[in-house]
Amino acid sequence: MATTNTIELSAAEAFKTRPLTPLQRVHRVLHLHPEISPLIVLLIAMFAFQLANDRFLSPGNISLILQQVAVVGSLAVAQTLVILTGGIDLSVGALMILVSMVMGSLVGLAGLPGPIAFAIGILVGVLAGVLNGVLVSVLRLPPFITTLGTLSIFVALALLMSNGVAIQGEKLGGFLLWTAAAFSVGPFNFTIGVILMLLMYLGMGFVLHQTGWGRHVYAVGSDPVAARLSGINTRRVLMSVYAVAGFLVTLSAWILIGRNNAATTSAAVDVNLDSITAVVIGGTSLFGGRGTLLGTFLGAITVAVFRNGLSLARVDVLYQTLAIGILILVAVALDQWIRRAGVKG
Amino acid sequence: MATTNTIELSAAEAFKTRPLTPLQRVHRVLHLHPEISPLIVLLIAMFAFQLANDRFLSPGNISLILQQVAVVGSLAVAQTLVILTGGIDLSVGALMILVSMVMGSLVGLAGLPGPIAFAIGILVGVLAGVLNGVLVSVLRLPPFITTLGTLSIFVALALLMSNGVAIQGEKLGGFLLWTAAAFSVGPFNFTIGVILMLLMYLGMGFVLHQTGWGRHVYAVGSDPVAARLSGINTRRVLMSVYAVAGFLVTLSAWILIGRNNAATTSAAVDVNLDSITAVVIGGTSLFGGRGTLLGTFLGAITVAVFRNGLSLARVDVLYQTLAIGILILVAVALDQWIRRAGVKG
Amino acid sequence: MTAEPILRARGLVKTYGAVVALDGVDLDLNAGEILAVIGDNGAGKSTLIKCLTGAEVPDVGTIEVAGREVSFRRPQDAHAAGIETVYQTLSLAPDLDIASNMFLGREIRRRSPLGGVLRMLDYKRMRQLAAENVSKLGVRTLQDITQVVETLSGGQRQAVAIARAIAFGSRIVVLDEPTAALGVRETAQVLDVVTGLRDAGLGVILISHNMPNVFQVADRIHIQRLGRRIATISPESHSPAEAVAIMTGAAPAPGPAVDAQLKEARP
Amino acid sequence: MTAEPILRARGLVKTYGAVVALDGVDLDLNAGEILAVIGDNGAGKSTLIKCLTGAEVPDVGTIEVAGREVSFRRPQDAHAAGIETVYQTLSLAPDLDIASNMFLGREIRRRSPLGGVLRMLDYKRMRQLAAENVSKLGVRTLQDITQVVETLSGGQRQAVAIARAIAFGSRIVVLDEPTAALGVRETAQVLDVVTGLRDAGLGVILISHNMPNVFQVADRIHIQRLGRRIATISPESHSPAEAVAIMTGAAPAPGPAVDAQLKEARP
Amino acid sequence: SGQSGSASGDTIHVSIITKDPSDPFWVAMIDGAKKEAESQNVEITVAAGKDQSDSDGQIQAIENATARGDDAILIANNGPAVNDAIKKAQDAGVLVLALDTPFSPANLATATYATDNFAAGQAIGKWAAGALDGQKAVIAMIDLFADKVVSVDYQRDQGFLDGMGIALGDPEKIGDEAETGTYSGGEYEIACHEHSDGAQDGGRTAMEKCLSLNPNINLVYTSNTAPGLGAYQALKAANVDALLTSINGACEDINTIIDGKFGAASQQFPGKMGAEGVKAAVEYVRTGTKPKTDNADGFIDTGVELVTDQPIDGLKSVTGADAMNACTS
Ligand SMILES: Nc1ncnc2c1ncn2[C@@H]1O[C@H](COP(=O)(O)OP(=O)(O)OP(=O)(O)O)[C@@H](O)[C@H]1O
Ligand SMILES: Nc1ncnc2c1ncn2[C@@H]1O[C@H](COP(=O)(O)OP(=O)(O)OP(=O)(O)O)[C@@H](O)[C@H]1O
Ligand SMILES: [Mg+2]
Ligand SMILES: [Mg+2]
Repeated sequence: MATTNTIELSAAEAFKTRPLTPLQRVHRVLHLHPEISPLIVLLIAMFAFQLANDRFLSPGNISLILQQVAVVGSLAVAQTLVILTGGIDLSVGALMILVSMVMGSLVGLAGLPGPIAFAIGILVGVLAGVLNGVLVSVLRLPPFITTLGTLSIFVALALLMSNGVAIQGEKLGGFLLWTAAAFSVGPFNFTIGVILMLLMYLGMGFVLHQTGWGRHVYAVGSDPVAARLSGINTRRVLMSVYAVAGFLVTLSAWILIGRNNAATTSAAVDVNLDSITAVVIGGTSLFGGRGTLLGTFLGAITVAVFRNGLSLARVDVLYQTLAIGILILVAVALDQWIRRAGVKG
Repeated sequence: MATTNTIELSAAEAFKTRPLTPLQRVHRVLHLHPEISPLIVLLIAMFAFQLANDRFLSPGNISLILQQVAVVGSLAVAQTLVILTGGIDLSVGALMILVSMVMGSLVGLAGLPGPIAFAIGILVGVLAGVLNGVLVSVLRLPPFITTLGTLSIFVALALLMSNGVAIQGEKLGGFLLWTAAAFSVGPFNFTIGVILMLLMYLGMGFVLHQTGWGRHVYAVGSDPVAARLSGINTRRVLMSVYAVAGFLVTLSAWILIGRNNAATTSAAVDVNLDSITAVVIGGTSLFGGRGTLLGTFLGAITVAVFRNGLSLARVDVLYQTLAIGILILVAVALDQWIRRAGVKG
Repeated sequence: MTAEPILRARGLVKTYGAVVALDGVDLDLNAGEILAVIGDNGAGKSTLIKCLTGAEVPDVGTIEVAGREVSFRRPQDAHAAGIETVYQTLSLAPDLDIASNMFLGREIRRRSPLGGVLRMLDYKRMRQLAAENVSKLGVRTLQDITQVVETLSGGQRQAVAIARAIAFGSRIVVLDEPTAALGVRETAQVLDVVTGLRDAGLGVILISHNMPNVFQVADRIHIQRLGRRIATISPESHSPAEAVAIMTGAAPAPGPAVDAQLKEARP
Repeated sequence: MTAEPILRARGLVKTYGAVVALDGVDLDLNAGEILAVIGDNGAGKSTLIKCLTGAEVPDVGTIEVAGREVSFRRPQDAHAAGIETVYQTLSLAPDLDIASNMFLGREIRRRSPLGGVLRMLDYKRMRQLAAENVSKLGVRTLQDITQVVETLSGGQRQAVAIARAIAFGSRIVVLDEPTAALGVRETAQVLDVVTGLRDAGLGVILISHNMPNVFQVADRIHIQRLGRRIATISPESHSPAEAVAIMTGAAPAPGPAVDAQLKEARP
Repeated sequence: SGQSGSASGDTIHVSIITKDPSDPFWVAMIDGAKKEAESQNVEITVAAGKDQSDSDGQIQAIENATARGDDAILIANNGPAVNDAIKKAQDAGVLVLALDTPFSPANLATATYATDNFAAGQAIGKWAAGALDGQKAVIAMIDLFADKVVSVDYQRDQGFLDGMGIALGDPEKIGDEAETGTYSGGEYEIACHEHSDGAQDGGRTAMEKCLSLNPNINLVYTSNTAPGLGAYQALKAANVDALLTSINGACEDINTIIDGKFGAASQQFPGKMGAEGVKAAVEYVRTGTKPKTDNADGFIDTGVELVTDQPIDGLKSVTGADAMNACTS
């Protein structure tokens, strides 16, 4: 019997110690550390773009990429939060524009001091978030359609309020434009907006992973029925998530004002889809319950790197659209391959 | 004991025969027939719009609404199919434009006969659907991000192919424009495009409810793991759903050519969101497994009625955007209320 | 013993559309007692305990905890009243690990200002407590408390849910077929723990289809049939075969006699 | 009886990352026999049958059905080979009704051209057959065959899954804890049906934690422990207590002796 | 126009259909029309495509205007897909006037109140060629869209290059010119073609990318004011001194010249287009006279003005201050 047992013992052992192809080895390492998979995509992309144009990795260009990603990157924080609960927020971009117009008008047209206008902007953002939250958690409307509806509402309100007129930087005062203030660290050049975005990641990362509320967000996204039966007030969690998202969007609006040096409705509403793309490339599940802000950050950077790198590689605009479509697919497919339990550990 | 039993027997009976408020009565009736709930929304809207402008219910305007809904309505058939599997297809609008440009170019520029161009168009549509299908079912990418990627690809291809130049009706020949042919039934005025859309609903409705494949589509959307364990080839079902969606989009492209009397890239890419809105207002669950084409049809008509009715009521475009946002929310909330098992049967 | 029952339900009705799941059910649970609930599939056992623990709101009927009428709108209302439940469809978040699931909704914060001000969680302590609670149930294959619930076997998940209920139940613990997925040794261990809870003065409701188990630990047995409580018997007064006969309708229900008789026997 | 076993597995290994769920398991199932598989929670029973029925692909190992090596990539490969399975996590589509679930993947079409050309389904017939199959299991609360599975009680769902496996299994039926959620009467009925299958010459694999049930119906008992087959015994050679002792490691495994002894007893 | 008598008694219903609902250019157009309408007993209903490539939205707007019995439609069309619907509207007796963008064919509309976008581009191109004064031109082209092709986009882009004296390829295609060569004043190099989606942050990002590609850029074309302002931010942040040109719409856009942010801009007058359109519609409904036009296509040029505070010899231009006075008066 002893022999049989030894053979049986070795069955799994033998399997585990079998020789692997180099690809399998790579896969195994990546699979054991799924959080680095977006990093891999990013590094490959950066390497390729550097080959195409050696200015790509210059400190100046890297500083620029960070500034370019600040708006979408900060929106992606709010988006991650919502997606972790199994929802989706199509209204973040529209709300950002609405809030920036509110803050801009209060300073530029009504002459209020910046901090007060900012506070009112926060109020508007949070109230809009609460509106989404009530619709999703109390009336139980699907988040997709809820935020599709509020998207229309926020866009219409922003346009009706501003009548399409932008408020330029000269009228906005120092406070609202503070996010544009730049400073240098060695050869790199940052703005307060970039720092604010990074702080949003750090702060929400802490909250998500170190507090009970963060655990509840994951639990609600993972299985809302189970979360409710476990004694979590799922309604309150959802509501607070949308409210916090509204607050975070307010910060994005601040960054946006700084970047535009203006409060204007003429800002890409496409940032919605960009923020979702960042979250998904970062490995967060659209079904909720699974994902990290670190991943989202890498995802946002990846999209920005693609857009910047393709330009620097002198790819024609129409081909850029094509290339970005393909690269989204490749990035997510690679991520999926890495996560698959294909190579047995 | 007998007495106790009688009392206990009557406990549920008594509850069931308790007096109801009129609202509860309405709710109960609607709840027993959830399929009519989108109809209710629709009827209320139509009544209100007729009050605002008495031309609204004129045969001419009703014919017009049907023609206006034909493109989005037919796209919503494909969208329903995909959403029933728990997916979402953001690329339908872009694919429709790509296919219409392929068909238009083949006839208008290459001089091929209409039916052959149409057949090639179908091939392109189905291949594009298969591409989506492979990405979703074989590579297991999330449908949202997959179709976001292919959306960019299809848009870019359509533009690269045509450079944005439209091919006008004169060059398109009778076959491609046949969907624009109009005929009268009493005071009403239909086009072949409208009939084609109705046939798409009837045909796919039959397939979904009367064939095994239809059952499998619902099963895969309801619980993909369970469907797989039940012996359904979930991969093949998903693949076929996206391929069929690609085929249906080809028909939408045909309707679009007729409606525009041209093949052009300048047609709303937003029809994506419109088609999703129609599906959701029609009561289909974005989580898959639940919904009907009849609901989608009513949903599409509802959106079209809103747009037309608001226009006839002389509501400006920004207020229309606002109103449609609100009405989406109200329609879905009403639907949700009706479906809720709040009033016990 | 004229003490109030710790849990008393009267005339509970719950309907789902045309389906009558509960048709006027009464239930009494005393402190320091194990009340088994048995009945055929679909007899309304799970619905009954859902109504008792806030997971569902009954259409009609009253519930009292220790003599005070309560109206639970959601599970945490019941938690607050000291009632913990293991539902038949387990209430675990599949993407979270065992420790997080154990403490879901009542996480432990750090004692330092980090916990007070920043509300930081004390993962170390939660993991340690979770490991202790799970190990009480003796599921030996469950070693890594940071394993994600999704990767656990059916029985392992069950064990996590039971461990949670036992750890937090201060007055009443309700278990809906807790040992259905458990192995022989694990089942014995759970029954041990359940008797321990009774001895500590808690009220326990145990739903099970396993008659030997029921008759081994129950003090009284509530028999549910077609949405109604058809009888409440005691293991001393009836044999398992008789209980099954009553449950399936093969034998007539003894009527409220047992209840009465129990009450008489007590004072 | 030198007949080939109808199902033979050799050296099955299945790992999930660092977890070794199966560590080189062998299994033999003869036609006309009920093979029980017992073991602690997490011992790898479910993983074993998933590998045997195409739900998972083993990392290493061979499977033969009636002497021919097979390689199941997905459940329908196993269906095609005449193997039907009730998985522990039930494989029912919650949004479909009972009849649709029963016939999922093998719907019956109408006989008329409507079925041949238009591929129309024969709902009437499917409902009727589904009702017949379910009623065999005697779950009386299950009346409406058009009820959506989501609204069924745990045991009712279990019954639907079992009815499906029994209706379609032509060679081998595999049941993973089929009676865990079932009532006493329903359990008896399922065991009846299972013995009926054996008598009809099918091979049956039955996973259960219920020793009385196992010893009542099993011809041989495969004991799984920590991912390995530790022994295969027979109800005649060992008592339930002995089986549990082996299973939990309290007693040494008898080694392949039983297998050998069975084989010797046969020729 | 006639305020008197029964003619002004009935309310005239006019639809204005713009390309998209949000661009300030359309807002200015609508404002101009509404101002005119106030005094004329005209009710204006505003509709729009969802974006600059949404023909279907415009078709529906045309159909709805026809269905509710409007007297006139003023439309900035998104493409020839609307032509069929326009014909049907005309068959139903609705007066159709084109604003900003001529139909193709242009004679579809009874009259067209527009400016030539190609000419608007040309004007700033010519200015830039003169302002560079023989230096090598390193040009950044910041266009509108990467994911759609619209006429304004290529007309302005190509007009600019043509004005510079650069040989065009296909005048309906952006980016098919030689990357280097000679313009009317010397050598040129096109450093980049980027897209802004017409948005301010889009313009900034586009400019930043261009500067990463070539920090020596000394001339920037932007398709309209908002991306121009974004590009200005990027130039300022990078401390690059380049001539910035754009095509403006609303009066307040002239501030970009007065502030010195833009070197030169072609000023269009959307408000005038709207006002003239309403006037013509009123005239037609009340008196039956169609607007008088100089040519067969019914094209009425509402004018482009080159606005700059750095005039070039031989190129007609106005200063920012004068332009602002004229615009707001
Ligand atoms: N959400 C629901 N919608 C409709 N019917 C329901 C719902 N939940 C339960 N039912 C029905 O109520 C009845 C009682 O179900 P319940 O789950 O309480 O039974 P049970 O006694 O726990 O059975 P089991 O022993 O099988 O778990 C069943 O007939 C079931 O079909
Ligand atoms: N998908 C998976 N990923 C990781 N580990 C898994 C997975 N499925 C099973 N396991 C692990 O494999 C081991 C065997 O699990 P299995 O489900 O086969 O046990 P079992 O014998 O059926 O137990 P039970 O009696 O509780 O159902 C367990 O330790 C389990 O945690
Ligand atoms: Mg139950
Ligand atoms: Mg198992």
